[in-house]
Amino acid sequence: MNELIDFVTIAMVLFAIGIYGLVVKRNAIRMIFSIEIIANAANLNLIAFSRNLHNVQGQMFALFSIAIAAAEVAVGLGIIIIAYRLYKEIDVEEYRSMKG
Amino acid sequence: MVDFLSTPLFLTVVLGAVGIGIPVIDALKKERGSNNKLYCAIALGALILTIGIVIFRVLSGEVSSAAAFGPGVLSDDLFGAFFAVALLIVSIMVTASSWNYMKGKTNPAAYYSLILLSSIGMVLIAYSTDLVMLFVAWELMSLPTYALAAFSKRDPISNEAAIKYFMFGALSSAILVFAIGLSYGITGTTNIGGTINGLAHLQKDLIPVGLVSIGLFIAGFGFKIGLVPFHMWLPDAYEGAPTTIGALLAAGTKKAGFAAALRVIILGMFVLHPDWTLTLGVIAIFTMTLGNLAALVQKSVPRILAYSSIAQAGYILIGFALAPYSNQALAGSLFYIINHAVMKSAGFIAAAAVATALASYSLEKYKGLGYRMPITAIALSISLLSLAGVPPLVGFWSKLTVFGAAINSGSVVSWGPYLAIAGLLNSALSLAYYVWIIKKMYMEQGPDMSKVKEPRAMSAVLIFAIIFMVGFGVWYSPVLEFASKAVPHFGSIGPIISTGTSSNHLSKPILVATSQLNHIRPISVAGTNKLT
Amino acid sequence: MPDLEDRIKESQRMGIQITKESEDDRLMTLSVGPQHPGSGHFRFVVKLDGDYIVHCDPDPGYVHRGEEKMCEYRNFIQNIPHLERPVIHDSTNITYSYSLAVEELTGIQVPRRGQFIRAIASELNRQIYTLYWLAIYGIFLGHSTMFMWPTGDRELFIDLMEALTGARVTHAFNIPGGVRNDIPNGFKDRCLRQISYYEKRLKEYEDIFYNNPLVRQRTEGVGILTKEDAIGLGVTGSVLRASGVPYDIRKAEPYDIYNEIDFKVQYMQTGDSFARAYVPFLDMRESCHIVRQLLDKMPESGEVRAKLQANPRGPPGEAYRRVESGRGALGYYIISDGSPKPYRVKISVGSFRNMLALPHLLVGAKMGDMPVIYWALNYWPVEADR
Amino acid sequence: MGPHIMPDALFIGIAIMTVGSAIVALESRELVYGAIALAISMLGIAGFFLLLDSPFVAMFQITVYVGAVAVLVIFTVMLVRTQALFSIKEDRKRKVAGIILLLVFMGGIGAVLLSSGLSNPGFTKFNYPAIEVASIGKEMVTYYGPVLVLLGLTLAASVVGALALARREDIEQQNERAD
Amino acid sequence: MPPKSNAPKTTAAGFIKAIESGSKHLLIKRFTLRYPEQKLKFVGDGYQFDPKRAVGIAGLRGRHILNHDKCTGCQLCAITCEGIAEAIGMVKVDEQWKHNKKGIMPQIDYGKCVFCGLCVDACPFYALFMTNDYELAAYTKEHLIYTPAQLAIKPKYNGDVEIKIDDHGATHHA
Amino acid sequence: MATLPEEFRFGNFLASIIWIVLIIVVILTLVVLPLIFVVLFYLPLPPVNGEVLTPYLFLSMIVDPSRTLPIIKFYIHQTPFRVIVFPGFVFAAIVAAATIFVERKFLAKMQLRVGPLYAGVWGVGEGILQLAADGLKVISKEIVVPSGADRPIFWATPVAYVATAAAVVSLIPTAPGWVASNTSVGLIAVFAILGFFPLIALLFSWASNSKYPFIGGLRALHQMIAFEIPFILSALSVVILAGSLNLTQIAQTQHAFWFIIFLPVSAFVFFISSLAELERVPFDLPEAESEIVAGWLTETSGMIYGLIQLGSYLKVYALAALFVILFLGGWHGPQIFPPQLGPTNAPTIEKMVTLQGFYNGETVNAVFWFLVKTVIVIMLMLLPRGISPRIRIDILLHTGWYKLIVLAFVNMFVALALIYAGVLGPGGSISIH
Repeated sequence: MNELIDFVTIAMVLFAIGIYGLVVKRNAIRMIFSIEIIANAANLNLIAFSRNLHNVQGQMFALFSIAIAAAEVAVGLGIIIIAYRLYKEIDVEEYRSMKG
Repeated sequence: MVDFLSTPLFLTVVLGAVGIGIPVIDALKKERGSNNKLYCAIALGALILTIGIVIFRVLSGEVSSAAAFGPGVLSDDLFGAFFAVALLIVSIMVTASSWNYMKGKTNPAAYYSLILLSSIGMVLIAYSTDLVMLFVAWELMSLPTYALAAFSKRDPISNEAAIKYFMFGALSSAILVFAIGLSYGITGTTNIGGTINGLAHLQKDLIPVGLVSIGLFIAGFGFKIGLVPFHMWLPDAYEGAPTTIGALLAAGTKKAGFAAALRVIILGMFVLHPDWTLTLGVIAIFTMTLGNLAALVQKSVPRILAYSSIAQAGYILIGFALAPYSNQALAGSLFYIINHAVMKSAGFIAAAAVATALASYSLEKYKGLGYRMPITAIALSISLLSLAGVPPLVGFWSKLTVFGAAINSGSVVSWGPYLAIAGLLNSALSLAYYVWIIKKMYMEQGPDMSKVKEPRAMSAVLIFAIIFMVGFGVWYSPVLEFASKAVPHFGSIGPIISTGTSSNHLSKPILVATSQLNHIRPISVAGTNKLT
Repeated sequence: MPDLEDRIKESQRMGIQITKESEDDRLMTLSVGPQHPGSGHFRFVVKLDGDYIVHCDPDPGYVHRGEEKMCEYRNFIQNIPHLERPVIHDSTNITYSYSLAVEELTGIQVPRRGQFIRAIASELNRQIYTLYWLAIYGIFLGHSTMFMWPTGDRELFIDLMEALTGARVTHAFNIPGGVRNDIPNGFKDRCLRQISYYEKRLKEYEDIFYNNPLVRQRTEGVGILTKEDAIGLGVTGSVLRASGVPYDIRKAEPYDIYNEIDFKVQYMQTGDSFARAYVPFLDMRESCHIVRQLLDKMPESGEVRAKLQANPRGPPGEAYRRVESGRGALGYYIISDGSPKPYRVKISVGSFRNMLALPHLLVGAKMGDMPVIYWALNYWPVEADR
Repeated sequence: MGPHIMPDALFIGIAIMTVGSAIVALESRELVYGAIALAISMLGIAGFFLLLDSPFVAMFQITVYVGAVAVLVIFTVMLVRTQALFSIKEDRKRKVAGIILLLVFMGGIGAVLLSSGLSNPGFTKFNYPAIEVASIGKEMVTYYGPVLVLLGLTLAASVVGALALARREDIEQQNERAD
Repeated sequence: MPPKSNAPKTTAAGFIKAIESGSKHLLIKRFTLRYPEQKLKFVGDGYQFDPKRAVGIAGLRGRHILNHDKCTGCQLCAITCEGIAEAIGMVKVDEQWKHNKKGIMPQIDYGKCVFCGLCVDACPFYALFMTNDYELAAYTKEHLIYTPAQLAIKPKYNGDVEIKIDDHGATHHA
Repeated sequence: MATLPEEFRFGNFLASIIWIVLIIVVILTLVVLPLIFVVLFYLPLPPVNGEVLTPYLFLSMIVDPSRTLPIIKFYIHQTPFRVIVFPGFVFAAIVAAATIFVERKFLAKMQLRVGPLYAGVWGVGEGILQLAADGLKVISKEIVVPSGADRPIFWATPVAYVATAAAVVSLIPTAPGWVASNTSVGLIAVFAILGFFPLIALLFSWASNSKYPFIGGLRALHQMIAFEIPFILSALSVVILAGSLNLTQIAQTQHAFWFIIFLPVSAFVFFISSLAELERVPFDLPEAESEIVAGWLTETSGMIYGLIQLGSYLKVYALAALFVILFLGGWHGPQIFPPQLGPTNAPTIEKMVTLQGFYNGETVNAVFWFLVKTVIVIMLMLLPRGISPRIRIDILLHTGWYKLIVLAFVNMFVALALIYAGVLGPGGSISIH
């Protein structure tokens, strides 16, 4: 059988990939991808722990977190579309009307 | 289970019903876009009703005495009520000032509905006793503000701010889920009390995981609060967002972040190892210094206010870092929080009033404002002076409480006084740019010195803020008393901790904490002893 | 809030290019036709903003055959078969006004029985045309039964016309001087039987199509053409009558036998797509009524066709006669120089006049309403091109 | 042999699929492929959930991430139609920094986690019976009732916010004029 | 204020009525003519023309039939067709007729003919009529050209199906 | 008329045939037999008459009918058979094919036409082979890929469409125990998989690199998403009553009362939403030919079109079956088949002839009633095509978002009230469990 640590490791790897993407990528949509990957890594952790503890709280938290991630993406993409309409660009490096 | 008539649920139902009701009314109406005043009035009514209920319940003594860590997802306690009052005041100020700000703008229904929904989230963070609740409330607070930050759709700066704000906000919530996942994995529960209990009794080989979890918690909350090094998005977002929303962000969501942090980080860190709260102290020093230094070189008022709010977060954090050792410090922080909420809102709303009347944020336009917009200028000056900590305004008393407690704590923890010294130095530094703005408004002559009609609702809000700042500056005792009662005293988790077994490194600070908790009495601060 | 222009200027001073969304970025250009199932041999270019049409550019001309020029190389009788080609579904009516014009030029008197037969053929052909139009309208709305039923019932009328004229679609029946042949035996009974059956069917059409709430939802209030606009744009036929103008050539300037017939001009008030779709239906009903009267009043016997010389010719001159066709006023303007061939023939058709309302109605409509508005205009691309 | 190998093989397969497509999602040249890869990665996570005997969460994950998030993302990607999608502007320095950060994170947190008690074989207790779906429903309406209310408000807020953002005033006005 | 519609009002009951009206036809006999198996019966034997009365006799305008013993080779049909379809050409025939000195008779190209029947109208000698035969499909264009000899043969068309209209709808009957 | 090549020699012909036979034999022995052995090695094998079935035994048993029977019986109860053949793909495909034929004839009758006529045995079945003819035609057609199309997605999406539809089918039980995948979250799984369809439509339309498909794809997306919520909500009220997400269990709880008795509004909403999910009239906007040519299918040709049609008819079957399971009592119906066939101690050959080893009266009865109900629901789904026009996109979205969601909630509250009032549910006065 698999060990708990296997799942936690995969979650950690995904978390690191998400952080990497957030640091390197400047495409707004790809940044959202990165955030989603991190959120999924967290959910994987939760479910793995929930299975390990035989405890329903982890699953509940994962359910709420999944639902909220979708809402977050909806709002985020709305913002990106507005920005795209103004700037004709989805590269956040190009959004530089403010200094600082 | 929570009583369905308890404050948090009642508040949720009222504000939620109105918040969803406003867009529904809008959808049912034939003509759109011209109902700003109606929606504003409805939203204000709901907010005032809820704050009335909260205060009524506090006064009638129906809420439990301080932060409770019960088994449910919500607890109807004073800690929550304190934050509810503070945050609802901010929401009321923002909503009222939007009477003018949203005039002639599109989509007023969505605007007010989002403010109301966000307020629910902010308030419920303070009430929550379960990490699930905390997380969902956190998101309910954040999601509407993402949309609100981007609300002026034709404004590129607003969009840029919104994108930055969204990216970091979403990142912070993702990190938060990860952190909660880890803490859940090692403690076996998402209840905050249970989590703290679990952390206190952690197996030795799991302590690193607990630390990682706490670190991620700090990162997650730190992004929202704007702690260094998680602050880089903050000035842009506060400046770019519509200015009233800037007030909501700076005074509202930030304070809610503190509430969350207080529930989780401090206690969690404390039970893992008491000395690790020093980390927070270091962060506090960096935060206030960087905020003040950066504010010195800014040219636009919202931006100055944004950096100033970073610095103020540093001051507040002093009390948090010392929380395990001194209830006084924590009470000071809470006192600071409610004052800062009003001061910062006043500052932003004054900036919004100037922007509404003169269409600019630039500092150059503030020349001669003392003549052109007297109420706004006076309110802005008072709020700036209060932020700087000039007596007898509220800012002074909050700083005094926090720094005094820090100095007092020297007997328990050796690094406490240093924090106070850093805070004092920084306050002196900050006076420079605050006074600079005031000088521009009163001493200098602008190219145009004609009188400007001041937006009425905003003036009313600002007058309220002046009364608050001056009035509670003179007569600060009730607020301070409220704050000190609301401090989550460690007694509530005391049994959990005291049943803890052999982990010997915990014993000393618990003793300190519990010994202080046993006699909660009015905190006497440097010479004033009115609170008996 | 400081206005946008200020901020954009400020940003530009800082060297940042901020582009506002331009028209071209937003609009999607769609070429509807000539390879589109909803357009026929016709193209119109629409520009879409989201789901809304903001621009429409009708582009006829794909099936132009030079009918008017062809007429100048053939004598008056020979013109009949090719003049049917623009609207083969309404071939009796399109030759009707031609015959009327030629008769006026050459001074031929049509025998009374001939006039009745002409009118019968004309009314039956109107049914054929309108059923065809209705079938297409049904399938445009996605109502496949409404495609099949009118197509099937049209077959009955085609059989009837075939018994009368000998051809199923291109009848070449009206010629200057009357009609080609007398009605066959038993035609009257058959015709009456069929009309009464058909009136029952019309009730069913109403049930399944016109009174269907979904059809009403799609057509009512869509593409409203006000009375003033309708008159100003010069639309004709059912489109004009749907906008509240009770104008019918059969009533306004009665030709042949129509002044002896008692019928009402059917019209609607609203001027939306539903009205435009409903007026032809009312016309069909009224047409049944007219056919009954015609069969009733028709003289039992008599000439059906005036005797012509081999190549009929008249004095130099000009004539303009028009009839009410399926799509509205259909007129011929013929100049004769005294030879057996016309000097110049000009056809004025309803389709082209109705097409002019298309851009007017489509702009501001939704993409989903495009076929509803387009086909309710009672437009036949080939006739518009000629 | 079968039952012993299968979960491990499945685990490794799903892990490769998940991590691989997460990388593809970030590094693919075309954003649409990236979005598809993201959806596949989410499916992989759902696969993990199934391995962990949480079918309800797995199905919810598929419903939300494939049915809503992936659709939204792809929809946005398609609206954002320009060559902007195909030009990858990347700072080399930042990329190096990112990879270093990645390694630090992986090394740091990984070392902490792997050396901690979590990797202790005794810590894993997967042999309990799985949680029943019905208990999730029961918890949802009892203990987590207030959270559910709040979740509803959150979703409402996101709908209100997204609609307010996505609504285009010019069209609105034109629409009103047409009426 | 838009003008009020004078169309009958409809409600949701209209939908039920539509369903009823549609499903009613599941019980009614369909009236499709199964063409190659069934053929329609036409009125008369085809279109004919009486030049004396200068009026046609109703009938289907199918392919022509040419009476060799009446055709004088006057070319009137071809002249008429010239401006219409140019389908009729005059060709030499082998036989000699005393009323047809030139020995030419019409030959019709059904690839071009539009079946308007004006050639029949033009024939003053009762020589050219039209018949009920319309099944003229051929594999090549050349097969569509009917020589006078072919035109003289009376076609066999045995359509016997008639449309019958009664209360249950329209059906085809033999 | 077949013509022979000019230098045709009979000897060469024979030689070529011998060569082909030789090659086939070689391939059989070298590739196919080892493959069979490998497969048999991994598949769990049934014990027959007390001895464990080895591949050798298996091969020897094929010739002995008395021993073959248990083997076949064994494999019928294996997952691959269920996925591929009976409650799974082949069964659904046959039902789908029958649906297509019935739809054509049914619609033709309503429209006073004949429908498919010539492909079929005259007098026996008019046009019954039309589908086979169409299939042959579709297979033999050239597949045209538009220039500028995104080829990988363009090729992959039709396959994914069929695969997804087959995945839905695999969750549908047709009789107690007869389901390919009996999961405890069956209903949610169905919705999860249905969520793939808008994605596939959108991707395909985008990959076609053409404007009309793109508009169609967006319409498909809007429509499916708008109707997904009432769809799920209306099914939720069934879950409230049944107290389970497992489809088999939901069907089993209805042995006394069908849920449509308590939840007529939910059933109505479910039916309307499934019409929209299926893109059938009056919700066929994504393929509205008069507006946007053929919608997202504009650039399909040949077998790509065939695959998508196959997928969509599989969907028709799946959703109709789901309706039957959720609202119409699943496979419950009066027992009309005898429980057993023939004497129990008949000789083997007779057993085989009378299907005694396989025949199970209850299962046959269940499948029969299930099929009957499904066919009726399919007919109802086809009916609007004859009597209703296509509706417009804004009306459609309005219907989906405002009206149907409210309606779905109405009956959900009714269901909750029934449970709380103690009428239904565990311990209720009417026992449905």
